[in-house]
Amino acid sequence: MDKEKKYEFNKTEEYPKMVVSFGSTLTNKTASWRTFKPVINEDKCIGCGICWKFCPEPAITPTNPPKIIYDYCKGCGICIVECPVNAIDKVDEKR
Amino acid sequence: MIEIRLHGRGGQGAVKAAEILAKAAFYDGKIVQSFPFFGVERRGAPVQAFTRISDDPIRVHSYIYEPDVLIVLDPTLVGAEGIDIIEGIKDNGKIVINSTKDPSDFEFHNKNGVQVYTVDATAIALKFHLGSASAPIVNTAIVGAIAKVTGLVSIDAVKKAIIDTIPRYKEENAAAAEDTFNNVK
Amino acid sequence: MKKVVINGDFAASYGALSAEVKFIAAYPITPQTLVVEKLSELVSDGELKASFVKVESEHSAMAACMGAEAAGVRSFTATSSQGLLLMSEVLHWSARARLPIVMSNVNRAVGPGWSIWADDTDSISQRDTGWMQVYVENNQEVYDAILMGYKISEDPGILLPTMVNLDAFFLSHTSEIVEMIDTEDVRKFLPPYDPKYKLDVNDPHAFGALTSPEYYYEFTVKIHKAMIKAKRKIQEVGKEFGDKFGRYYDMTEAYKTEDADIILVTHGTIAGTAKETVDRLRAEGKKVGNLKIRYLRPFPDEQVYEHLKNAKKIVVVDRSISYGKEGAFYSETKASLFDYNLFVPTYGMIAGLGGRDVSIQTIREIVKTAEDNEPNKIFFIGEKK
Amino acid sequence: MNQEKKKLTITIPEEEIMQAGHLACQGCGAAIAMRYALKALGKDIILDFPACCWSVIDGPFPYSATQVPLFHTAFETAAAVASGITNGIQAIGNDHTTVMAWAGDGGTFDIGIQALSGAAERNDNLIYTVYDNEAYMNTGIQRSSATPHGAWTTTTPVKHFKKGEKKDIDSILVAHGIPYLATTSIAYAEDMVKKYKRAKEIRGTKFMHVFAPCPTGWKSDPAMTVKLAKLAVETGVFPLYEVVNGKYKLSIKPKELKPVEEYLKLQGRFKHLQKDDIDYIQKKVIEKWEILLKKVEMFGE
Repeated sequence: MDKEKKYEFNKTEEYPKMVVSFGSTLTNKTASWRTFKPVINEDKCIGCGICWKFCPEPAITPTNPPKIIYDYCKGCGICIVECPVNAIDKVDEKR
Repeated sequence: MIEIRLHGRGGQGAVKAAEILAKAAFYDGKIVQSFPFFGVERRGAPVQAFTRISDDPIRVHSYIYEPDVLIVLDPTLVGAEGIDIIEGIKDNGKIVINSTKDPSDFEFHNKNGVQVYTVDATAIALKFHLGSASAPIVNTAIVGAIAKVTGLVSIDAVKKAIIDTIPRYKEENAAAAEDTFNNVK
Repeated sequence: MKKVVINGDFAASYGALSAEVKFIAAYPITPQTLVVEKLSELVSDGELKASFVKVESEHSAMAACMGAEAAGVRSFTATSSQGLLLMSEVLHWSARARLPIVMSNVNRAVGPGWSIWADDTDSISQRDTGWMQVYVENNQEVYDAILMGYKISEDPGILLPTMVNLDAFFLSHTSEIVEMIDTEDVRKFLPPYDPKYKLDVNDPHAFGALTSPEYYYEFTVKIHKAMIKAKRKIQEVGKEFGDKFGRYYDMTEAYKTEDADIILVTHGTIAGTAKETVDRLRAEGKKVGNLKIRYLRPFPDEQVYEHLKNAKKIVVVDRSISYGKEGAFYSETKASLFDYNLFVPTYGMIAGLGGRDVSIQTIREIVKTAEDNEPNKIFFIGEKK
Repeated sequence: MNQEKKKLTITIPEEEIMQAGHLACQGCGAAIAMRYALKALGKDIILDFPACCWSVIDGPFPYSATQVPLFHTAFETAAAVASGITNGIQAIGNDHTTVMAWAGDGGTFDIGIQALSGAAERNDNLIYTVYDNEAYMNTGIQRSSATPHGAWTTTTPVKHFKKGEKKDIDSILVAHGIPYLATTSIAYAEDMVKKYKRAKEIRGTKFMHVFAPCPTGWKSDPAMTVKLAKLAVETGVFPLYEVVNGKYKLSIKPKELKPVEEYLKLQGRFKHLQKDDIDYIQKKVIEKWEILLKKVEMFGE
């Protein structure tokens, strides 16, 4: 299943009978919510997995080093606060 | 269509008597309807129940105001304060009363053709240990009398209806009905 | 086929049994209690293989039915009066979720004062929930309406719940002959419930999510269209039921209306008493007929017009009143006639409120009132004046 | 170079069932809670949500973040709908799928308590989760009976902040005699996952009380969500324990409780409190903590 597929209903006949979901929220890129950007300093990263574990989106990959998926990161900053070795920097968004 | 009204007291089984009567008529091939007076019955309080028996579909859903047959399960209801047992009874109607008295003891006997019949259903209920000595359940006994007096239902159908309806002491209840069938005055 | 003498509440229970419902959630309320008692017995005896959840309120009864039905499980509940009113929120929810639940509602008055007796205020006040509402005349129809209800409700083109309304005591506690259909034959009429979308781990969907103004409108239109479509479905199912089992049903039932000057418009048990009265009045030379309306929703506008168009007087009987206006059946009937540009003298008769008996004598009084009075207003029949 | 590094340390199930793109606020504790719960419970699950933040978070029609079967329902019906689902699927032979009601504190402590009590009394086979953010957050931060003493909400303004204690929902549920109850916190992911896995294996009603900070309603920095949840445990404001068939067991026992002020001062909702107020809260926290220790002692394993 393509989880990023968009579904559109332009006429009453095209609608399902009841309010029923088809796609996933991956269609909804929440990057625009961010006012700053967490950036992982891969040299400092110890691969503890804590940033991945606490991400509410989730927008961090379970890789070593982890990668932030910026399409979805809302910039809450939990990963920055929770990183035990301060390996995640808070960088202003350049718009 | 024959319309029957039953008078009793809460706990005596007037509603069940109406139902047994309806079922018996149904077993005899009739169209039937039975229902209680819709209230909040309490033990001892006067209650009413109704049965309609017909050869054609019964379409009416209302109380019975002009009964062809009246049944009184408790003799103390006759003349009781605020109750007019014979209200609306049709001319030439029949009244079956659970009583040790003679029909002629009742003033409405033989008026406008109304016929009163009596049967000591209480004694028969006690004989078959139906209910307790202080509160005998007379409903099955009296249905036997109705079968005899009115000819609306056969005694075999009555016995079958009792066995299908009464949860316990089925045989004793059926025997009580047969007893009254044979002893109604 | 098996004929039994049972009360209306038992007829509802046996309807659920014959429909082989798999889930029941219910809460007791007079005069519906016999339904829950009988179903408890049927389930505990193993005669009905279903899960019966004895919930702590009517609100939860309907909520639990929604959960089961959303999981694709045929569900049943029964209620009355205050219980139906407590359910009101979830009646809307279940209909908008397109869950074809069937429920029997014993029409009982609402308090205060406390009244356990017949009155339509409970279901009439739930008219706009999206539930189909059928009003039945006798216990056979209680049983049949539940079987037909599932067939109509579960139709993939409809998917709306059905409320089977029966009068308190006049049906719920009245014993009549009911012919029950053999399970094998019911199965041929009513296939198992198999919805396209359900709570299924192999095909996961979220139901009832936040719906923005961009989308909500069309869902509402779809419910309306389904309700309109249900009119034909009700007729088709009523005919199929008749062909299979010998008892035909339609949205309305006309009785001696063709040549009638005065046509009574009735529903529920009053319809039966009215038919009986029609025969007696006709024997006295009065050209009276009766139109029984089975469905309040969807409302049979076309049939109402067809059957009433030649009447000189139309007399609608309601067992409830919309305070400050009139009875609902009266409003609906008039609106149907207006849609066809038919202007006939009409009379709104309020009768039987709170269980007051509607007898042959009452129907006679209704007809007499229409004969003796100017039209286009309501009359309180049986009121102590 | 990266290939030479070992794998990332993974302490909770790796598979993501909940998808990104959902509509939770930045730093939402309830989003983290759902992520862990689904990781623990897997995809053989049916959810129902009453009105709560999650009725928005999951996403508008026609999308869903959770990607498992889900029924949105009316505010007070979470437990009743779950009862219907679980008994319904059992009636058609499905006794493996987990059914979980997922509700906020308003939908649980207040409007939904009747249906919850009904389900618990019947011991219907379901998990009931309350994600507790201590107020009606979805409607805009109004007090609920889960709001703690001292807190500001829009219906308990600063001059008339919430007076009176938070309702002890857990004791109420324990009193129903359910087989399993656990308090959990989003700051203790492994503990939470372990408890959900345990709940999944038990038949009957399982009550999961998840502490889920709400930066929007608590007027706290979204980045501090996990920190606050941790402090709630460390100060004794929200102790973590399990009650298995009536037996209490502490999950985390701090050697010494941190001062409650450390927890309170990070939240705008408490910033109006004077020293007396904080002392009072501290006193109550200690009192309740000691009662809990006594329960563990008296009714422990």
